[in-house]
Amino acid sequence: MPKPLLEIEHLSIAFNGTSIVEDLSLHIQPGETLALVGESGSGKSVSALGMMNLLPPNARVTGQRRLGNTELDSLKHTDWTKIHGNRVGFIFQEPMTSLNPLHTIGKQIGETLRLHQGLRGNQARQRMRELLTQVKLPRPDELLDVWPHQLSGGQRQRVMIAMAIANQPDLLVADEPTTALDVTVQQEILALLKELRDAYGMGMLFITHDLNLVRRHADRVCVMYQGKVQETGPVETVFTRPQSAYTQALIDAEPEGRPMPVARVQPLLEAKALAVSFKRPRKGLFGRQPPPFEAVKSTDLYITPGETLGIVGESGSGKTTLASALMRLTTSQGEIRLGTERLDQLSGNQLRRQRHRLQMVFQDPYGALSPRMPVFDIISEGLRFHYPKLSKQEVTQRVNQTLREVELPESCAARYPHEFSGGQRQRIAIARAIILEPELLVLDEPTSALDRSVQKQLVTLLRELQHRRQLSYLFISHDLAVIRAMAHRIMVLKEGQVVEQGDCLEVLSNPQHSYTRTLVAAANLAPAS
Amino acid sequence: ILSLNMALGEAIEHSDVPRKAIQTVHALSLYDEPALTEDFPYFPHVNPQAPKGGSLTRTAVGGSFDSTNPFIIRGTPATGIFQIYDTLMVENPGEPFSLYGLLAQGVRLAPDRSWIEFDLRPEARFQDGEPVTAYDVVFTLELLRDKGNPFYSSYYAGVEKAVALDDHRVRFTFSDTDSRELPLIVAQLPILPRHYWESHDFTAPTLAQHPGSGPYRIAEVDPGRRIVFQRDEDYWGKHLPVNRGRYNIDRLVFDYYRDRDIAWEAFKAGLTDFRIDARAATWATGYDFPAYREGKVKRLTVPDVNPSMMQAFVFNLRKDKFSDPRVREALSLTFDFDWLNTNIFYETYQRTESFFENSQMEAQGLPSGEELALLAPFSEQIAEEHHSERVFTSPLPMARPDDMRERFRLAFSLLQEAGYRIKDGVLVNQETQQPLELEVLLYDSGLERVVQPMLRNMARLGVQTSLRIVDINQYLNRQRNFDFDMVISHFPQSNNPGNEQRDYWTSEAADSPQSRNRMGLKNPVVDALVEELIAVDSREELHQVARALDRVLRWGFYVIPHYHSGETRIAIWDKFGYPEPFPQYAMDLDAWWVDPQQDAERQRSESPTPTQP
Amino acid sequence: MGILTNRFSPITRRRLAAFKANRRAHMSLWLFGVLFILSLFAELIANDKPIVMQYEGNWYVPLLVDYPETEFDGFLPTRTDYLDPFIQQQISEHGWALWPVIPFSYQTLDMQMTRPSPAPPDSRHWLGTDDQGRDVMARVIYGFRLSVVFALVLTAGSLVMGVLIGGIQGYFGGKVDLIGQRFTEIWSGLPVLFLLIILASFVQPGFWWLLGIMLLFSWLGLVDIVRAEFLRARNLEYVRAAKAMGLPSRLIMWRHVLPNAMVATLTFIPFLFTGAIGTLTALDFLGFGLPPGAPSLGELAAQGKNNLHAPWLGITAFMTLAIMLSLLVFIGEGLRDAFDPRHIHSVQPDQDKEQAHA
Amino acid sequence: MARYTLRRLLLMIPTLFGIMLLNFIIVQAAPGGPIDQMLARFEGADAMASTRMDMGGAEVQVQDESRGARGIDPRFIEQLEQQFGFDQPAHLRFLGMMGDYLTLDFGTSFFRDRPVVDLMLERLPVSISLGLWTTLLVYLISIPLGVRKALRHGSRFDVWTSGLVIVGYAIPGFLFAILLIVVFAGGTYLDWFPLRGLTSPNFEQLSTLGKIKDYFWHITLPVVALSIGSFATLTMLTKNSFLDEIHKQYVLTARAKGASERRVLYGHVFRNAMLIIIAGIPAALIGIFFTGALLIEVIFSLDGLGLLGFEAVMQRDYPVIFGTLFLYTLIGLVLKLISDLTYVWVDPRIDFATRES
Ligand SMILES: Nc1ncnc2c1ncn2[C@@H]1O[C@H](COP(=O)(O)OP(=O)(O)OP(=O)(O)O)[C@@H](O)[C@H]1O
Ligand SMILES: Nc1ncnc2c1ncn2[C@@H]1O[C@H](COP(=O)(O)OP(=O)(O)OP(=O)(O)O)[C@@H](O)[C@H]1O
Ligand SMILES: [Mg+2]
Ligand SMILES: [Mg+2]
Repeated sequence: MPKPLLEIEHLSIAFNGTSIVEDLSLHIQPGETLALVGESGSGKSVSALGMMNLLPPNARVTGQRRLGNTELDSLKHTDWTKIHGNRVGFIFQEPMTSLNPLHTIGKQIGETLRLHQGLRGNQARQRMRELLTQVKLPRPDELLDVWPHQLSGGQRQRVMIAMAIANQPDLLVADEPTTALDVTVQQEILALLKELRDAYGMGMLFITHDLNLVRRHADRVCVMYQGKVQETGPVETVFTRPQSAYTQALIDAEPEGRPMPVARVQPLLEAKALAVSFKRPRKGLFGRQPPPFEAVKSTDLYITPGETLGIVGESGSGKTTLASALMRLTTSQGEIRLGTERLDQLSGNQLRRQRHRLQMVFQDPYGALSPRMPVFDIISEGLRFHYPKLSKQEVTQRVNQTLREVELPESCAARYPHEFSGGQRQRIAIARAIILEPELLVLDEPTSALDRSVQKQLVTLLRELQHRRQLSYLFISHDLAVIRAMAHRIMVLKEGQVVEQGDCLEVLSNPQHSYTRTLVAAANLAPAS
Repeated sequence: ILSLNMALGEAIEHSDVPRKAIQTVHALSLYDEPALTEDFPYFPHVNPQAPKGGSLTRTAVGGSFDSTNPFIIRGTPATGIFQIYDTLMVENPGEPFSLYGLLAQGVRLAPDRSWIEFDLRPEARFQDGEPVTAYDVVFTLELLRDKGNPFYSSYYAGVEKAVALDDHRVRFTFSDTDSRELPLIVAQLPILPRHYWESHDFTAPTLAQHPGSGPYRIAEVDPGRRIVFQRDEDYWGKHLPVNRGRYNIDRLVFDYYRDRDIAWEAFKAGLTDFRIDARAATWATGYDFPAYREGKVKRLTVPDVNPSMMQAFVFNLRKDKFSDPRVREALSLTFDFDWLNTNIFYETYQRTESFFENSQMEAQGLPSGEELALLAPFSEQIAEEHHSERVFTSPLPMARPDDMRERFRLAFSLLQEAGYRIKDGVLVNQETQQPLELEVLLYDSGLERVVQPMLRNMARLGVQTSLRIVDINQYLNRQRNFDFDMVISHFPQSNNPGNEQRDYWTSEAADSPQSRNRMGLKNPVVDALVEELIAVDSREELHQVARALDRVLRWGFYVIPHYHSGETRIAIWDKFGYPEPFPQYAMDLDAWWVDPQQDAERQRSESPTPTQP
Repeated sequence: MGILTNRFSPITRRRLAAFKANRRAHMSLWLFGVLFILSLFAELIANDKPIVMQYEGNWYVPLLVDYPETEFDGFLPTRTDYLDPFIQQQISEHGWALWPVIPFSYQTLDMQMTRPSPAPPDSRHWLGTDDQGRDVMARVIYGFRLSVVFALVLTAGSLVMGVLIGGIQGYFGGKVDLIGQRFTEIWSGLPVLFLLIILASFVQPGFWWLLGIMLLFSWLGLVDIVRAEFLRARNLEYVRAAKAMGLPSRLIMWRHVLPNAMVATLTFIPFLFTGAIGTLTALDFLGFGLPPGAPSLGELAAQGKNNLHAPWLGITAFMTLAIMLSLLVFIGEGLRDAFDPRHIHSVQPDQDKEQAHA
Repeated sequence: MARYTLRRLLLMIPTLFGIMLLNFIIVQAAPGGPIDQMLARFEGADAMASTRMDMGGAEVQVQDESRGARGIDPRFIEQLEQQFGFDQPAHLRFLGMMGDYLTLDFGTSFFRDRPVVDLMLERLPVSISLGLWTTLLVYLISIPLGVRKALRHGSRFDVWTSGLVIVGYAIPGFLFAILLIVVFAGGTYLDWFPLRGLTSPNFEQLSTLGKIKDYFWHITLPVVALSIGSFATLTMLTKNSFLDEIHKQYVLTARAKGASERRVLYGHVFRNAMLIIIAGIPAALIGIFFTGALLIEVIFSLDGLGLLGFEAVMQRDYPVIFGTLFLYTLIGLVLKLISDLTYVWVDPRIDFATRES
């Protein structure tokens, strides 16, 4: 056996005295992909960060770490800068918040190139364009000059990936690298990573909750549960003969079932000729104003009470934009009708009074939670405002119940958002929305960071809520399995346009548009139960 | 010009005073004969062998300057500019008020004081070489009156006109003939060069180094920072008796500092040589810096030669509550000078008692026969006005108990006599039911410490006191509107009181917002005494009238007098020589010189210290 | 304390703990509190009349009641001056008096001074006397109270105004911002000195007048900064989320934007506070401040400048300001920490920290 | 943005007009005017503004030569009123003034008889010297210090530097200035620095290098005295905003890229933390340039704009008051606009558009 690229022994990590990861040992060979899987909150991200010295100062990291010939434990600060970004590439779990909001994409990728390869100017630009094309970003030239907030979630994630692979690192730590990507792009990206791995002998620590991906792309897998390693082994072995009950449960979990059928009634929400466009920046001070970028082209849609409309589509196709236009968070053209109200014509207080009927779970849970608000306040806020009559106890009770429903312990109510794992934050965001039990709930990738078992639970919860309260959902996801389990109808978006829509099962089983077809094929869905 | 001359010539022809009859003299004196004869070699106090050279640096504190024209109201003139001008005659510091010819070699004064004539010295030159002529004199008077600071038009209001009789003779005619002072005032007129100012705008501030005819010329002007005067080697008049032994120092420098404390530091650091110290605290405690300890700096006290200025709290007599002299006296008793002097002033001041303190005009003891004679016609009025006859019967200075409790007792009984009673701890007028309120108005908070102890004592009597410190404009505004109870005011006196006394004390001035009769004194007795004072013919008579006036004023308690120092406190770097003893009626800094030896020593000892990079 | 803290919500407890963990802040708060409370009882500590006394068998409370001197066999029927040697003698002969620790009030002139003032510290005047013969210690105590109250009110007022107006401008943007900003600009262009001068021509500008005038303007300093923070924060995702939830603007501003835009504000609080004291000081110094005689630290500083030969005046003014300010800044830091969600409790040795950061 | 900028520029006109109008009304309403000032000068009363600050001076007036003061001729007052234009009703005066301002004519000082613009230009070197060096010094020290303190939050270094800047802040600037003078420029201790002014009297004769040296030799003490109090706010502001940013996710990304600590701090965090620092700059600049240095100017006998403004106020020199006010305000407004535009440049997410109310 060749000398391992990364060797971790007895890694333990504790925050303020509470142990998060205990006695983690693993190794990665060059050219090998080790998948780190496990329940949401089990310590995957923390371990990855801890290995590479990226945890906040209140974390205590012990154990031995070795990267190639380098002893990581004894490294000085300056030596780390030569490893980070150069020998070790990082893809962080939350792409939405991980980019510096005030630097253009070009600057951020360029920095990596400059720091370790000394590339500058045109050379760097050339290389960046290359990288963006590699990660399948459209209009690479234009994207180099935009700011992160002008990108969709998937686009940002791909920027992260581009940054991580820019210097062809020996080791790539990829923390849920494809959660925001649609299946087709996901496949392409993973193929790209594989290519790099094979070409340069790059080792990869692949953290994910999508076992399908693990099965397809990893060599070995390490399963974590509550900060401890449950089992490690080659993918085949673990999947076919799981050692622990937990692993078994993880493998078995798959969102299943179908929503209750709904009666055709008056639509709850209806949009006609809805379109959103963004101004493009002028080139130079006196340059001509380029035509606006149409993120969503004229679209009609409706949702009846109790119905779920699933939206799938390419990353960057305008799903999020469409959702926020419906929520009247983005200025748009066209007509939006909620029940009998013309939402697009309301403003100020009138609009606000309608808002508790609509709620939204944002794609970027981290960004959508006020960093200085403890979780209890975040979740109870809407409740306290919209139902001021509730007593304190009732509020607490409801919050606790909701927390339980999304599988979070009650004890987390006093913590701040940054102290959670990606999946936990996502659940907090969901809890905040469902506690209000709105008529329409817009969920933008609500399950992207959740492991299968939690996903399953959540899907069941949502369906049950829907059934009980006749809620309507607008459900955006890349995960066709979840869509299948949730949606009555789906719409397929590509480049701002609806390319196909119809009954969920029908579209999935018999896709018409070529894009839908590739999508369904790539998703490799297990047959519906 | 020619036609003008002829017209004037005619006028002179027609004047009926025969010129021949009047003697040409070399000097003028206000009352008596000038002390020095025509052939005096130099002023007695000076050192005729005084070495020339060196420099004297003084500070000008608090302000700035942006003009070298001190005669107009616009701009802030630099200090010391007057030194570049010669006057017709100059004062001898050894006499109370006697003038000796400078530009003028001879003077003729009409016995009825209706005109005065000066014969100019033909050799007199301006600094640019032009001769000083009678036309310059005429021009100057007209220029100052027409375009100068309005001060001049009132200062020379009694001058009807000035006429140049020929190149070197000039005559002033007076419309006001009963002022003894006026001819002397005219003789002190600084003479400006006509040829220069005819082609320059006199009304606008300028920084030009314009010429005068005096011993110094402007050498450097750095607006707001420094002005330097250089002794003129070719000064036309350097051998004149009035100038011999004077104007010895080569460079006179005035450095401007915005802040008093920094100016003091500058002195300590040797950047300035000469300092007049007006603060008791610095004088008492400040002199312990190295240079002083090493004896490089020394201190002089020069006893005051002029009457010490009366600085006082003045009552606004226009207000009814102060109309009763007993109230004023009671309030006067609360000013505890002794406490102030020991605890605040380091025992460096003396109480001011008289309006003519430190002079022979000060009234003392019981009135003399002459004084009684002067006062007799007004005895009834005085008794009524003062509610007592003490002017005639009690000696001055008035006796006050030293012990504060005794004073309170006295003051309280006075107030009771005046109809005040205590009601709920407050002094209330029985008739009007008005409490006695008194607000002191100030603009300089530095005097707060003088006011507060007095207010505290007044409060013990039940007076409702307060202190208001406002900005200067508001202060002046309120003063002009007579909207105050009590302010601090000054009554400077010279050895030769004259017309200005009307402005200080008379009923006529009381209602004029700009007058210096701040308290609004309207007393026919005072009015009459002032007129007599102005009209006196001899110094002795002057003293008697002034004493009588002093008595009436003091027993009227129109003001609460402050204190004075009685001496000028000077600190100098030890390089100067000066005439000793100091002349009797002025310090005459012009007669100082720089001792070359000490100067050299000082410079040697200073050179090793790094001053310039 | 324990029982008390348990009644708080967990998050409050957490913040309290964070605050307490900062020993400096905790100590500063205590110290400041003690000083302030002590100064609230200034009349009992430094006063020119006895607290209670007995005279010829009768009880008197001069602190609360004004007795005429005649009560003590003097002749003035006005308020007694208990420092008058005659009265003191009377008291010692016919009774006794309980005096405050410092037998001078802030405007008592010591009439029985032994040395010319300003006099250096000694046993009679612990911090010496100022150039009017008043006890500096007494003035500092009263001046501290006055300054702190002035600053407290002013800070609170300007905080409310500044955050409100800056917040509204920044949050709503558009016309509100455009017009609001012009309004604040015009407002800040008002000539404060002249207003004070005008005011002074009507009334004697006392404490409350000054406070009022200052309140009109002090908030201006905060507006720009708060506005900038709000302009930025209103675009953040969590604000959009709050909006989507249907919260009204005021709540969004209050609960979501403000806490995250507080950095500047929180940083500024101690400085606002001391700035308020500074303003008062400067006004006193320029002579537009408190009425003469009022115990003002500004006046003390000015006296320090004018009496360089009496360094204790300047030093006292400086020390008082420095102590007050340091305490406040340290408390401010503690507060900041307490409200910082990422605050790290355990204070680690420097070295460790560097490492962890690396 | 261009439209927004244009709108802001246009709005400056009514703003300026409003400010001028309000000031005009208030200033005229204040008791005591230029006439009182003139009369005071005439009487020789020391009515200079500085006496106001120069408290506790002499307890007696040094006797000046009594030039036989006499009452003032009422005609003189009339003449003054005419000269100052007070014979016209106020609204006409105001409109006239605004008209002159349109042609950039700021009038002539009542007392100094110089165009206001000249007066200001003359004092500019002092104010710029003080302002520029103080600002530079403060920013160059405070920002790195603040950053370092943020990094070492809670450490001993943090504590003592806090202590230091706070003590600096607490020292009343004028006292410190005097202390500096007594120690470093007076005759008692060290005589290293000059006492007053911006240059030596012989400045003109110095070589270029000599001139530079002379300039800095003069400006050192005033700048030190002026800046001592300014460190605290900026340092603490920098520290706190860095503390706020330093734990954000993007910082982690930057670290993961292998950026050095310096780069992380100054390349990434700085821009994010800078917003409030920028927001404070206009006020700071205006303060330091125009008003803040008043006492320092007095103490070091420097003629700067701060003193000009204050003296104008104290002397009721209306043309100077309004002229300086106009220019300060204009500069202030422009600075504010610039800082607003900088916000957008720093943070592209910022816009000034309306949000629903
Ligand atoms: N800064 C922190 N302070 C305290 N606890 C933390 C902190 N960061 C993470 N944790 C806790 O550590 C645990 C592990 O978090 P981690 O982010 O590693 O989970 P994960 O396995 O990546 O989960 P997910 O799949 O949801 O991302 C979680 O329970 C989380 O609450
Ligand atoms: N503020 C903006 N300014 C300019 N362009 C924007 C802005 N926001 C989004 N876009 C662009 O609009 C397009 C649609 O973005 P949107 O976020 O709706 O995509 P999405 O379908 O949600 O993608 P993903 O699945 O990756 O989240 C993207 O190409 C994005 O670059
Ligand atoms: Mg994770
Ligand atoms: Mg999206």
